[in-house]
Amino acid sequence: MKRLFLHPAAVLLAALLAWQIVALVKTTPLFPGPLDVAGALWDDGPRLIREIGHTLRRAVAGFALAALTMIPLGLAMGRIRALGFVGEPLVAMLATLPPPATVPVVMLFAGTGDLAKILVIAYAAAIPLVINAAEAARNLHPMLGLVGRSLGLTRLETLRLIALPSALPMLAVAARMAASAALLVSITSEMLLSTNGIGNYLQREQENFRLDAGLAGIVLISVVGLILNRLIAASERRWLGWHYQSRTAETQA
Amino acid sequence: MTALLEAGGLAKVFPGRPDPVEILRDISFAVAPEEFVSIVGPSGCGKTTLLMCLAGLLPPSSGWVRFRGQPVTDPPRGVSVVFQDYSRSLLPWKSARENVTLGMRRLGLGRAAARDRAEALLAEVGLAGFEGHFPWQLSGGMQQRVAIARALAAESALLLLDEPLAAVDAQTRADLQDLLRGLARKFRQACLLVTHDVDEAVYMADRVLVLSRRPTRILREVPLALGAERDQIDTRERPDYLAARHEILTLIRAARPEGAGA
Amino acid sequence: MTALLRPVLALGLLAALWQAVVWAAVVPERYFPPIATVVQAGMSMIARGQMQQALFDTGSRAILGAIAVNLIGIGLGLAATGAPSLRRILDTVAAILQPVPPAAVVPMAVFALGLGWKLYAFVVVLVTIWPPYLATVSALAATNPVLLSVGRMAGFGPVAMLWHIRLPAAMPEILAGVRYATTIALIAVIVSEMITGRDGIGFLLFQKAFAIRIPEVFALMFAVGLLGSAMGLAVSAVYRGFAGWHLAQRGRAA
Amino acid sequence: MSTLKLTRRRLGASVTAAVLAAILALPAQAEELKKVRFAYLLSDTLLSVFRAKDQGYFAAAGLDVDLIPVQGGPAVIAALASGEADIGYAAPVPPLNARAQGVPVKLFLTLGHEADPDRKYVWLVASKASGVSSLADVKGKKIAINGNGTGCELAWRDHLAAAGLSYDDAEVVVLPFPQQEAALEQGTIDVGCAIQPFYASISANPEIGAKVIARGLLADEKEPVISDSVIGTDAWLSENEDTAKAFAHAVVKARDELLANRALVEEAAVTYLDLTPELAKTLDYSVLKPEVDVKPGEVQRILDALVKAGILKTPLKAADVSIDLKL
Repeated sequence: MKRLFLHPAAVLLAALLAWQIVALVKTTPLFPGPLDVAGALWDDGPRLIREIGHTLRRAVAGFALAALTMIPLGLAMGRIRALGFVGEPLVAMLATLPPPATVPVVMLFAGTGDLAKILVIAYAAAIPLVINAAEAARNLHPMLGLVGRSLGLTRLETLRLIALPSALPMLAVAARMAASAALLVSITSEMLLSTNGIGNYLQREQENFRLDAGLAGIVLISVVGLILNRLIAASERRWLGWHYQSRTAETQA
Repeated sequence: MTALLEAGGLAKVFPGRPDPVEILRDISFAVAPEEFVSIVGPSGCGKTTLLMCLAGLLPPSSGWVRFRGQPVTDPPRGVSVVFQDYSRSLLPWKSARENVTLGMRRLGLGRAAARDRAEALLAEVGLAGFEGHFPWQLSGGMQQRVAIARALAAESALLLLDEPLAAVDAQTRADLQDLLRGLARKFRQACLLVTHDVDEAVYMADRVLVLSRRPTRILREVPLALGAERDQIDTRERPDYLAARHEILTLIRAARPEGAGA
Repeated sequence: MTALLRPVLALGLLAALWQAVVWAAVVPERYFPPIATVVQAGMSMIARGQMQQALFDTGSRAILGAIAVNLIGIGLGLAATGAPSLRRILDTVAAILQPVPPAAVVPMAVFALGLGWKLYAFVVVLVTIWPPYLATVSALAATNPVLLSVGRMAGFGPVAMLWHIRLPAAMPEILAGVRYATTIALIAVIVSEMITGRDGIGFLLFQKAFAIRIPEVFALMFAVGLLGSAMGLAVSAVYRGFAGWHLAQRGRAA
Repeated sequence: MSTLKLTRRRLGASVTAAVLAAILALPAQAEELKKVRFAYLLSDTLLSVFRAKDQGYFAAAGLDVDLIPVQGGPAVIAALASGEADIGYAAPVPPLNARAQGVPVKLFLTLGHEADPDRKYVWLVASKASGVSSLADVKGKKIAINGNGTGCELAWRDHLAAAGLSYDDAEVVVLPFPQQEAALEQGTIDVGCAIQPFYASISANPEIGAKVIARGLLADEKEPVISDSVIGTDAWLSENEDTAKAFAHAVVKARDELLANRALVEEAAVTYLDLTPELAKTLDYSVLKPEVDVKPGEVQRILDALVKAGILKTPLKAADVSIDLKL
């Protein structure tokens, strides 16, 4: 009984019910209830799907750009002392700059089109990737480095064959953070300068005081984020099975 | 003489995919007070699992374990374990002294008394002067000495030793073997030593249990009468030592998974 | 000493990179001014007392917010570890809220919460609470099983186990979450100030942009970087206090 | 011993009295000045409000005006709707839009009117490089607005419609005012929507070679059109009409002083808006109409334009969305 009562779905349902009741009492368009939101979701459905397509396309592009450049850079920072010495505080400093604040600067170089947004997204995704890649490379067990040397691997081969795979679990964590950052910033950048995308939709509906539609957009973002998260978790299980299995094996031993 | 530790019909099956994995099957034996028993078996035969069941750290699938006549469900007072993976069994955020004090929690000593006792024990295992060091500042052999001191700290009647010397060099290993035996005798403790090293099993023990391969059973019990005092050179040359060693090695070779040479 | 040297070095490098971009003349200097002009703008803001005041306002909000939210996040993580049903609920809430950008929620939050400290607190909590919470939950769940066995042999109950074994072992990972959260707490405060602030760096960024004082906007951005670095150093000090063993252990291993 | 006790008791009594006096004094002071929370977005037309506060004109009128800066017109409405502010300042479009969506706010003052030919607050400016020289050339070009549901959107829609084009013929980019100049210079956008002080800055930029293709909120401004608005919630306005009037009088007083003395305007722009003295020189601080109360006819013109532009879906009546204070 208690179990059922505390089930997340039950809690969620209760929250929705409470929300609907408050909305019914308040009777102002500034406090739409779940039914209003569902209505807006239904009305704007096709448009929302189209808009989120733009958002995802740019998020994926920005994420890919960041992953391709920042993982090697981070690993190098972790392995090459001098590079880490200067690189790390630089990254730490850049990390405190909110991605939205970089928009005006990026705009100067890349305009207001897709490229600008993708660059801002890549910047946001880059931070966790480069930090974790450096950390993972530094935490590489000294034994593994020695193994590489004893096998006569070059520095690059050690990086590729030993450092990269052993850094994977930590990179997976970073990828998860970077992916949600990419989605987040993709939407934010659309709110700041865009002609399409779910962020633009949100901005427009909120500025026109259609709060139910705004919330519908947020619900959609939530769902997409959730699906993305599950997809990443599933691929982690698929590709990093060895890591989790060795963990469970330890627990059983 | 009443047994200190008794196991009856002990079995352990892990739920696995696709099929459950049967590790232990019907293991029964007893350890008397102050007795030193070694357990050897082919690699991967579930020695560690057996020890965890005996220590109350892992519930058996069936069968029972009794310590001083009481059923073991949780780690009982009076039993200490020296874990195989010493580098990970020490708390890295605590000094050697604090790690040893951890073993005394059940004794209810005051802070100062616990501290004194921990330092005495560390001196006993040859670590005087290293009390304030952190585990990662010590060599492998020294870390294992800290772990041994921690197990001794509980003043237990029974010490469960899980391949405690597997990862130290030969000289350290010989030293620690003598140290362990000496301390066990000094503190009148019973010991159950799990090892894959037949020489070590015979050299240390009053009795050796030889395990089969998985699902593990006890193949044979080999009693020894090598005397209370052991010597790394003399004991290892005694005919009864060599005979026991030969018998056990033969059994284990036959029990190897490949069955090579059988 | 090196702890201070490194950010300074990084700042120098950043300035050099900046100046290189200026010299490359990709963008008119008017919009991307030389580093000397930015420094000058920053100095003049210091002379007018604007910079210090803004740094103090934003910094105190961010630090206070970061401390509060990290404590709440770790507390929730501990509670969720103790009560699996709470954890399921919190994880669901986290999964729902995490993908939503604060910028999307803030306009609506203003309707519900107004413009005062409640809005600030809401934005900071919304974006900052999950890293320490998730780090705490995952780190506590992943304690090395050997250490757990050691604790059980020492006769630890659940509370003692948490206090003596699981929490210390989890500290490095928790503090990594804290570090991340502290950075984004600063970002959250600045974003809130940009939307509805009457003081602080966020407001000043907005005001300076309106007054077309571009070098001062960039000087403020550099100031944000410095403030963030300072907060990072503070977290590092906390890290050394609570998980210094981990750093030392790693230092030896590396 | 007893003297000590006595002293202590006396001390306690006097402290209690002091605390009580302080507590009693607090509401007394609050009663003296009526608290008015004013949410605004930065604009040069607000110099009068800043000055009225600084010079103590509000206090003299019995008001304690709290100035709350907010980013964007919709945020001003949000501040009012949430009860966080009593009155607010924005372009007329956001409050009217909000009213249409059921948010109970009304216009009750305006600080600026536009009219043909010269008095304008909004400019649509093309860069030379874009090749755009008239509204007709905008088709397929990138045009900027500072936000949805703003004066800029109305201006674009109305001017394009007057030129026989539709809003969708151009590619609309949302870009805050401060970013538009660089975007024009670099060719990121073809035509911007500017207000002061950005318009002055853009006009003075030789790299852009600015070409004004349209001016004013509406294409037809033979009759004066309100270009901004001071708004309040229905609830606040129904109970505080006198306060609203007192506020208006204080603002007018400050504004008259500014209008009479150019040096004062530039000084205020530097002080309150943080403009550089050079930029402050470019400021045009003149008014078309000395009155600040809103007339139904003026509001109706905007309302009709909003419906025509498609921003408002249903027609609204001026009487429902504004109050004429008849100052």
